[in-house]
Amino acid sequence: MRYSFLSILANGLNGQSDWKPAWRDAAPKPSYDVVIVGGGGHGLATAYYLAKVHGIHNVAVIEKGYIGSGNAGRNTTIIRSNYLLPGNEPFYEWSMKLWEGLEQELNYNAMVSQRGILNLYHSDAQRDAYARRGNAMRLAGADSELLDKRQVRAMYPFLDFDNARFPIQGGLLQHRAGTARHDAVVWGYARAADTLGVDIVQNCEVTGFLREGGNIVGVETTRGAIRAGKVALAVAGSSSRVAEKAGLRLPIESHVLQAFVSEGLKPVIDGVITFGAGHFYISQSDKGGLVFGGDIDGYNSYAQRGNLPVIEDVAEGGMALMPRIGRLRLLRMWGGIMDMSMDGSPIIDRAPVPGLYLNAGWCYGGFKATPASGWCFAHLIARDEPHAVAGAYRLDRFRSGHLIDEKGVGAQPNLH
Amino acid sequence: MRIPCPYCGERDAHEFSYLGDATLVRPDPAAVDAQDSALADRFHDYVYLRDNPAGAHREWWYHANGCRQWVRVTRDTRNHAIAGASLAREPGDAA
Amino acid sequence: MADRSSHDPLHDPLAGIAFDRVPPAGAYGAAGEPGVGVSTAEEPFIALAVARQGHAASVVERLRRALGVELADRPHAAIEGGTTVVGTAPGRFLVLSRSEPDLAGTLRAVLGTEAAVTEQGDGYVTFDLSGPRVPDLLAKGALVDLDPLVFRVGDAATTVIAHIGVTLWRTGETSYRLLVARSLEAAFTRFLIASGAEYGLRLENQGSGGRG
Amino acid sequence: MSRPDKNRLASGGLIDRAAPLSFRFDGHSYRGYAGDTLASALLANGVRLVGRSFKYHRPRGIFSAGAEEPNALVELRSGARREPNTRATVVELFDGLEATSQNRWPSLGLDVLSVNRFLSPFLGAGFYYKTFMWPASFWEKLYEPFIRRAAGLGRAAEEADPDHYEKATAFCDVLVIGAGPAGLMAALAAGRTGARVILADEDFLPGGRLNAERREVHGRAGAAYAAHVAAELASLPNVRLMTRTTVFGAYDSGTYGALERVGDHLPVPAPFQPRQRLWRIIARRAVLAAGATERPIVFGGNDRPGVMLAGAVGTYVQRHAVLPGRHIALFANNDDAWRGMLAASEAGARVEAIIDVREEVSPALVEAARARDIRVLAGSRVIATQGRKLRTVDVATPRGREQLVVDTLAVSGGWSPAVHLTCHHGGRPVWNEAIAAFVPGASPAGLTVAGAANGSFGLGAALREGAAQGAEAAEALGFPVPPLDVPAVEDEAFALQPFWHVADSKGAAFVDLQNDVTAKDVGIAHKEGFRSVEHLKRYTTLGMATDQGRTSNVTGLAIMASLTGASIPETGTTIFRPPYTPVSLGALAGHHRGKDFRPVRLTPTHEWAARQGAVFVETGAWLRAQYFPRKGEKDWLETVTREVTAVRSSVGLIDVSTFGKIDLQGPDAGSFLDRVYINGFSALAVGKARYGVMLREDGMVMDDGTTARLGPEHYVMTTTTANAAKVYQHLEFCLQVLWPELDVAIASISEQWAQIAIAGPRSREVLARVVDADVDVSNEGLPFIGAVEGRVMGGVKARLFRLSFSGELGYEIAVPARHGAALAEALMAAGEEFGITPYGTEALGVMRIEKGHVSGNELSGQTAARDLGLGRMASTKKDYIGRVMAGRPGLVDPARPGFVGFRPVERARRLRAGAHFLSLGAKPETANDEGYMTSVAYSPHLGHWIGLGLLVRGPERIGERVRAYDPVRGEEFEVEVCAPGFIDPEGERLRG
Ligand SMILES: Cc1cc2nc3c(=O)[nH]c(=O)nc-3n(C[C@H](O)[C@H](O)[C@H](O)COP(=O)(O)OP(=O)(O)OC[C@H]3O[C@@H](n4cnc5c(N)ncnc54)[C@H](O)[C@@H]3O)c2cc1C
Ligand SMILES: NC(=O)c1ccc[n+]([C@@H]2O[C@H](COP(=O)([O-])OP(=O)(O)OC[C@H]3O[C@@H](n4cnc5c(N)ncnc54)[C@H](O)[C@@H]3O)[C@@H](O)[C@H]2O)c1
Ligand SMILES: Cc1cc2nc3c(=O)[nH]c(=O)nc-3n(C[C@H](O)[C@H](O)[C@H](O)COP(=O)(O)O)c2cc1C
Ligand SMILES: [Zn+2]
Repeated sequence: MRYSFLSILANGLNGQSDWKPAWRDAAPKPSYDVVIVGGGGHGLATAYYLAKVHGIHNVAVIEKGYIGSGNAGRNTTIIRSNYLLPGNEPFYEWSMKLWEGLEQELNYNAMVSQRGILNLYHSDAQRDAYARRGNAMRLAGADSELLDKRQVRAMYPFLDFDNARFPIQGGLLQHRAGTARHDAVVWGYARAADTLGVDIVQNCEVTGFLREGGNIVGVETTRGAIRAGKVALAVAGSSSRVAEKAGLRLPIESHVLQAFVSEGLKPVIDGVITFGAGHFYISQSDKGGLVFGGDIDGYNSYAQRGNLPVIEDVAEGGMALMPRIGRLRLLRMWGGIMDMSMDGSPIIDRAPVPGLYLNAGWCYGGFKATPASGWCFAHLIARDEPHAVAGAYRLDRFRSGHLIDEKGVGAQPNLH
Repeated sequence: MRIPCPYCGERDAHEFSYLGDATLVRPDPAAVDAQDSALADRFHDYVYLRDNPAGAHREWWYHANGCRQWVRVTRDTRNHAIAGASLAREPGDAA
Repeated sequence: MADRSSHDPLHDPLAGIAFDRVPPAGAYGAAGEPGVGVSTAEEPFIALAVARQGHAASVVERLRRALGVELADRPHAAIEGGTTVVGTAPGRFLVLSRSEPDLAGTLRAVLGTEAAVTEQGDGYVTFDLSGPRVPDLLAKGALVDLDPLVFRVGDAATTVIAHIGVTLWRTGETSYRLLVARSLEAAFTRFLIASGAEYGLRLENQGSGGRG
Repeated sequence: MSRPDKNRLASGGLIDRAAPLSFRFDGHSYRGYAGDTLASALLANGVRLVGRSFKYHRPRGIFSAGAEEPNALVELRSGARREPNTRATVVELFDGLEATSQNRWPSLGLDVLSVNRFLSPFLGAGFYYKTFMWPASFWEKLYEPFIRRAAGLGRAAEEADPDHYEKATAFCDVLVIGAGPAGLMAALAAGRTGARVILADEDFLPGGRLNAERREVHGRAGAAYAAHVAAELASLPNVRLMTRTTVFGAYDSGTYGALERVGDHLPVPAPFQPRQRLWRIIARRAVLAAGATERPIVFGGNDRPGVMLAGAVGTYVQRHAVLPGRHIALFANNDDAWRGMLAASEAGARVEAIIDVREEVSPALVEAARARDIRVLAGSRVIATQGRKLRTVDVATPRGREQLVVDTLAVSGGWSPAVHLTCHHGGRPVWNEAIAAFVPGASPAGLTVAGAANGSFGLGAALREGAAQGAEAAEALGFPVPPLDVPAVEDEAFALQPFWHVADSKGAAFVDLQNDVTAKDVGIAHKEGFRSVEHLKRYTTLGMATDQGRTSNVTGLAIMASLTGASIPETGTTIFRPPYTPVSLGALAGHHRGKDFRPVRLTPTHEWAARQGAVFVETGAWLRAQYFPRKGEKDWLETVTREVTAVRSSVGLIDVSTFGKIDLQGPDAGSFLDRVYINGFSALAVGKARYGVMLREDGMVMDDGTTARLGPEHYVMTTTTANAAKVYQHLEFCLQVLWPELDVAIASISEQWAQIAIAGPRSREVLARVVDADVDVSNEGLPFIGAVEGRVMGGVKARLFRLSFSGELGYEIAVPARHGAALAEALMAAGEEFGITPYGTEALGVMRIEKGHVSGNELSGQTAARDLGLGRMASTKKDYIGRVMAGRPGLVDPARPGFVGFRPVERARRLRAGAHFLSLGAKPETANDEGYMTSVAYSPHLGHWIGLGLLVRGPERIGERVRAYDPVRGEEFEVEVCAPGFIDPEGERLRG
C-alpha cells in the first residue's frame, strides 16, 4: 500500500483496519543470488539498491535479531557531509544527496531534517582546521560556512560564551546537515526492498560460511544453511566476529559508544551542535528529547553498554557548553558496538576470500552513510568493481599506506 | 569499571589509558632482512590486524594517573569481567 | 578573568575569585569551626629515586639504612623524622625532606648507580589537609577508598582528583598530605574550596595570589 | 489566599500537622504539611487536573504515588531554576513551592491543542511515517516545526542553572538499594556484622510500603517499626543511611550510580550545599530491595483524572492522610488490591464498590467488604468512563451494565517487581506465572534481590529475604554473622487472575498514559508487522516516555501477545537501561562547568605576565601569554609586529615552560633514544643538544623537540606542549613493554623546571648579565646547540641551552620552577638597556613561520617526516619506531603533498591557514585538490603575509604560482611557492 495523506484518512475512518505489514517476515529460502548478512541500515539499503538499481531481486537480508537492532537503532541520527579528506568527502556528500530525495523515493517519511550542524571552535588553530575542512567540503560540492562568534551567538544565544573555560570563537556550519529518524530509515528501506522482492529474514544468525574450493558459496545460520552466489557482510559492530568465521582478521576493533536522551522538552535547540573543547554533541528529536553523546568508552567491548566516566565526561561537556541544561534530566543511556577501524574510515571491498564482500569499519559515523554505503556496496557486489566515490575504501590501504585518517591519530581505534 | 593495578590496587578505569591487544609482538626488525617485504607484512599485521575477540581479551592499560605502569589485563569483552592483571615487566600470565 | 558570574555569591565560595589565580588565604564557606584546614607550601626538598634495572630491592635496603625508613612494595609513605619516602610505583620513591638542601645529591651518594635521581622539589605544591571532614572532602574527588577505616596512616595513593593528578598519603588521624603539580595549584585549590565549603574551610597559603 | 485542604483527614498519616506549608500551583495558593509530596498536597486541596498528555493533550490527573508517575508532571520552580517534567508524586513539599502545569496553552483548563483529541483517529501509531512527505521542502519549513512545538512536555530554563552540584565516591562492603522492609532487614543483618553498609532509598522517609500500608510488625505499626530500624542503622558507625538517594544504574565491577537530592526539598539549597550530589558507590556486594510497581488494567477512558493505581490510593490515605476522592471504586484482578482498599476504608475513605474481573473471590474478602458497606461486583469490568474529571464509570457485570457515580477509580492489575537494576548488565527477567510478572533473571555479579523486587510479595517474605540476603552478602565477604531475629509476619496469600485489557470497552484505552499509546495503536503495530516488543516500542513509542513505561510495558506486551497468540514469556520485554529514574545533567557534571570545566595550568611566570599586561590564550590545559599589548596599539597585529621586530633587532623573552621535559638516565639512554627518534642520539656529545623527530609505529610523525645530553648516561628531552603526556606514555610503553631489557629510568620534569627563552642579537649580552661569574656564555663557551649546567642570579641552579626556534641567536634558560618569575624579572632588568621585550605565543609563531620550522599545525598526525622535509634526518643505520611502516608505497609516493612556503603574488593580500591549493586554471573540485596552507603569519621582516603549507610535489614546484582557494572566507587568489625559510636561510644569525 502506498502511504499518503489519503491512506491515513481512509484508515482513520475505517478504524485502522487496512494496514498491511510494512515488510514480510520472510522465512529463509535455500538459495539466493545474494545473501546480505546484517539487517541494519547498510544491509537493507544494499538490498534495496541491488534490486532497484541493478535489477538483482533474488536477495535475502539475514538479521540475527530484529531489523534495526544494531547501531542503526541506537545512533544519534546525525547526517552530514562535513568530512576533510578526499577519500571521504565525496562519498559522504553523495550520501547527503541521496538523503535529500530518500523519503519520496522510499515513500516513507524518515524525517530527514536539514536543520544544520554547527561544529564550534575555541582557538585560532581549530578555526583554521575547520577552514581547511570547510574548503574541502566546498571542493566536493558540499555546503559549508565558517561563522564567527557573533554569528554563532545569533544562532544559539544561550551557549556559554562568556564564562567558559574555553571560550567559543565561532563555528563551522553545514546547513544541509541535520538528523533523520533512525528507525524509520531502517523500516523505509526494509519496506521498499521488500516491495522489490527482497526477503528480510529476522531472528536468524549467521554462524558460519559454506565453502566450495576456497570460495564462499553461502552461509550457515541458526535457521539452516543458505546458499548464495555472493555473500555480503554488513554487520557493523560484529564484523570481526563474523569475518573470523571466514578466516579473516580485520583492521578493526569493537568498542562501545554510548548515547543519551533527555526527557521530552519543548524546543530547546534547533540544529545539531558539537562542542569543540570537550566531548559533547547534541540535537533534539522531534519528540522533544535532547539526544546527545560524546566519546567512545575507549576499550574493546561487545557488551553494548558503557560506564560512568564517559557519561560524566559528556555531562561536563554539556554543562560547560549549555549551562541551562543543568536541571534537565537524562532519561536513558545505551550503547552500541562500534566497528572502529584502524584509520577511522570504512571499508567497502571484496574480501580476500572469493565470494565474500565486506562493508565494515564505520566507527561512530555510519548512519549518515547509510544510503551511499548501500548504493556503493550494491555497485561493488553487482559489478565487482568499486563505485567511484567509494574507491578509497579498500582493505589493502593499510598495507599500501593510503590511509584515510581524518583525525591523524594513527592505528589506535579508540582515539578515532 | 575497576582495573586491579598490581601496584596501586583496584582503580577506576578512567585513571588509565587503553592501548588494546596485548598479545601482539613487535616484529624483530633484525630477524628479517630490512628490505624484505615480509618485514613490512609482519609490521602491517602487528600495527593493523586484530583478533578483536568476543570473550577473553588480553589488553594493555597504562596507569597514567597512578603508577604509570603498563598493566596487562585479561578482560571479557562481552561483560567486562576482569580475570587478572599483571605488570608489563612481570612475565606473568594475567589470567 | 571573570568569575562564575551566574552563581549566587552568597552560596558560591568562589564568587569573585579569578580562576587563574591561587585563591587567597582565608575562611571559605560555612561559618564556625572549619571542618577542613588546608595549608600549602612548596615543600623545599623533594627528589625522586628510580631504581635501575634489577636494583629495586637493594635501593629499598639502602634507603632503609640511610634514612631509617621501612619501605613496602606498594603505595605507602614511610615517615621518619623530617624525612618521608613515598612509593609511587615499583622501585620508584619520592623522598621529601624538610632539612636536606641537597637532597638529590645526598640520595645519589646513598644510592650510587643503583638508582636514577631527579630533583622534584619545584614540581609540586604540598597541600596539608587536616580536620574531621577531610575524608568527606577527598571523597568528592578521588575514586579511591580513603575511608579512615581502610586507608590507614601511612597509606598512600597516586590518583586523580577532579581531573588533577595527585599523590597523597595519610599523615595522621585526621591529617593528609597531597602533592599536586605546581601549575595546577590554583585549579586544585578551587576544587578544595568548592567541595569543602559546606564544612567550612580555612586556607592558609602564601597568599600571594599566585606562585612566582 | 489559602484554600482549606478539604480532602485531608483529621488524624493519622505520616505528616507533621504542626508544620504547615504553603505552596502554589498554576498561580493558586494552597496548604500542605511537612511529609507531603506535591501530589498528596494537591489531592488534599482537591486539585485533580494536573497536566496534559503528550500527544492528544488530554486532561490528566495524578495516577500514582511514586516514581512511576506517568501523568502528573509539572514545571517546578521558575526562572533559572525551572525544572520541567517533575513528577509531582515524588516532590517533597516545601514552604513556598511553586509549580505550574505544562504542555498546555493558554491554560490547563483551556488547551488549544486538545483538538488533537478529535484528530486522534488519524494520528495513530506511526502516522507520521506515512505522510508529510509532499512537497519535500515543507518538512523543515512547516510540518516539522509544528510537530516540534506540539511535542515535548515541559520547558527548559532559559538561563544557566545557578545551583552547585558535586560528585562523590563511596565504598562499601554491602550496598542495599531500597529501605522498605526487605532493605531495612538486609541493611540491619549486614550492618550488625560490622561490614561497611550503605542503605540508599529514593524516598525521604525510609520504610517503603510499610509507610503506605496498614501492617504491624513486632507489635508496632509498620511505619513505626521502619523508623525504629532506621534509627538503629543510623546509630551504627559502619552503616550509612542515605535517604533521598536513588540508585540509578549498575555499572561494571560493582560500581553503582546514585543521585542524592541534597537540597531539592528546600526552596533553594542551603548555603554552600550542592543541590544534588552524584554518588559512585563501589560495592563488593549489593542487595536490591527496590520493591514492586503496581500496574493498571487497560480500558476505555482509563486516563481521566480520578483514575488512580489502587496502591496509590492506599498510600495517600495512610501515609499522607489524604482522601484522593470522596467516592471511590476499585477495579482489580487481585486480592492485594482488596486488602489495600479495605484498609483505606478503615482509615476514612469512602469506598463505593469493588469491581473484580474474577468470578470467584475469597469469601473472607467479600465478607470484609460487605462489612464495610462496600458493594462487590465480581466477574465484572469497567467498560467506559465519563467526565472531564472522572464522574461516572460504566461497569459490565454478569447481571448487565450499570453506571457508578464515583470521582475516583482505583485500578490494580497486579504488581511488577522493580527488576530494573538486575537488567543493567544485559540480564533478562523471567516470567513468573504465579504472580503474572517478570522477576529477576541473571543479575550483575555481586547483586542479589530480595523482597517484592524478587517477586516475593508478602511482607513476611520481604523481611525474611532481606535479612537472609543481607547476612549472606556480609558472610560471603568474611564477616561473622550474629543471629538476627526476623520479625515473624504472616504472608498474606497473593491471588491474582491475569487480566490486561478490557477489549470490549469504549473510548480510547491507554496503555502508555504519558505517550498516549492506546490499545488500538498496539493493534496497528501488530497489523503492520511491528510485532517484536522492540519494534512495538519504537513504532508506537510505548514505554519511551519519562516514566519508561513503568506502568505500561507489561500490559503493552501482554496485549501484543494476545494478538500474536504467543505467550508473554515468548513475547519478552524490552530492555531496561539506566537510569532507574531520570538524573539531572547538572549532577552528572558536578563541579566541572564554567571556568572549572577543566583545570587550568598556569606557567611559573603567569602572574608576572599578567602584570606585563599579557593577553592569555588557552593552549590545551595551559594558559599562555599570547601577546603583550601596549597602550595605543590598535590591534593584536600591531602588538605582535612590535614584539617580533624587537626580537629580531634586539632581544625578547618568552616563557616556554609548557614544553614537556623528560629526564632520561641510565646506561642505555642513548640507544633507547636511537630507537625512538628517527635520528641518532647515542653519538651526541655531552654538552650538546639535537633536534629530533619521533614517529608513531605507523610511520607518521608523532612529535618533535630537542634532546640534550647532560652526562654520559643522562639526557633531557623536550616535547611539544600538546604532546607531553602522550610522548611520556609512549616512552614508558617502549621501556616497559617493547624493550624491558634496556636500563633506562625516565621521569617527568616538566613541572620542576621553569624555562624561559631569550632571543635576538642582544640575547647573549642579556644572558651574560644573569649567569653567575663562572659561566661562560661566549660563542665558544656555549656554541650553537650547546647545553650546559650552571648557576644564575647568584646561585640558582640552571640549565642553559643555546637553541633557536625564532631563527635568532637564542637561549633557553631553565631554573627550578619557583625561580621562574624571578628569572623573568632578572632578564627584564638585564635587558632593559636593549629594550628587552616580553613576547607571547603569537610572536613566537610568526618567527617560527618566518624561519620555516614545523609546528603543531604541520604535525597533524597525517604527515610523514618526508612530507615535512625532515626525511633526510632519518638514519638508515638503525631501526627505530615507525621505520618500516614509513616505507609503505603510499607514504613514499612523491606525489604526496610536501612542505613549502608561500607568499601572495599581490603582496598586500592576507594569507589564511586552511586555504586549499589548486593549480592555476584547475576546476575547484576534490580531484584537483593539491593540499592546503598549514600556517600563516604577517612577516614584519618581509612586510607582507607569508605562509607554510603542504602542496602536492611542493618542493619540486618552487617558483610556481598556485591558487589559494578559501571559499569559506570568500577568498581566492594566487600565491607563489617558495622554500619554507623566509629569513636567514643559511642560519647565520643563530650561529653568530
Ligand atoms: C551511540 C551511537 C551513536 C551514533 N551516532 C551516529 C551519528 O550521529 N551519525 C552517524 O552517521 N552514525 C552514528 N553512529 C554510527 C552508526 O550507527 C553505524 O555506523 C551504522 O548504523 C552501522 O551500519 P548499520 O546500520 O548497517 O549497522 P547495524 O545496525 O549495527 O547493522 C548490523 C546488523 O548486523 C546484525 N548481525 C550481526 N551479526 C550477525 C550475524 N552473525 N548474523 C546475522 N546478523 C548479524 C546485527 O544484529 C545488526 O542488526 C552511532 C552509533 C552509535 C552506537
Ligand atoms: N501483596 C502484594 O500484592 C504486594 C505486592 C507488592 C508489594 N507488597 C508489599 O510491599 C512490601 C515489599 O517490601 P520491599 O521492601 O520489597 O519493597 P518496598 O516497596 O516496601 O520498598 C522498596 C523501597 O525501595 C526504594 N527504591 C526503589 N528503587 C530504588 C532505587 N533505585 N534507589 C533507591 N531506592 C529505591 C523505594 O523508595 C522503597 O522505599 C511489603 O510490605 C509487601 O507486603 C505487597
Ligand atoms: C535518536 C534516539 C532517540 C531516542 N529517544 C528515546 C526516548 O525518547 N525515550 C526512550 O525511552 N528511549 C529513547 N531512545 C533509546 C531507545 O529506547 C533505546 O535505548 C536505544 O534505541 C537502544 O536500544 P536498547 O536500549 O534496546 O539496546 C532513543 C534512541 C535514539 C537512537
Ligand atoms: Zn597503578
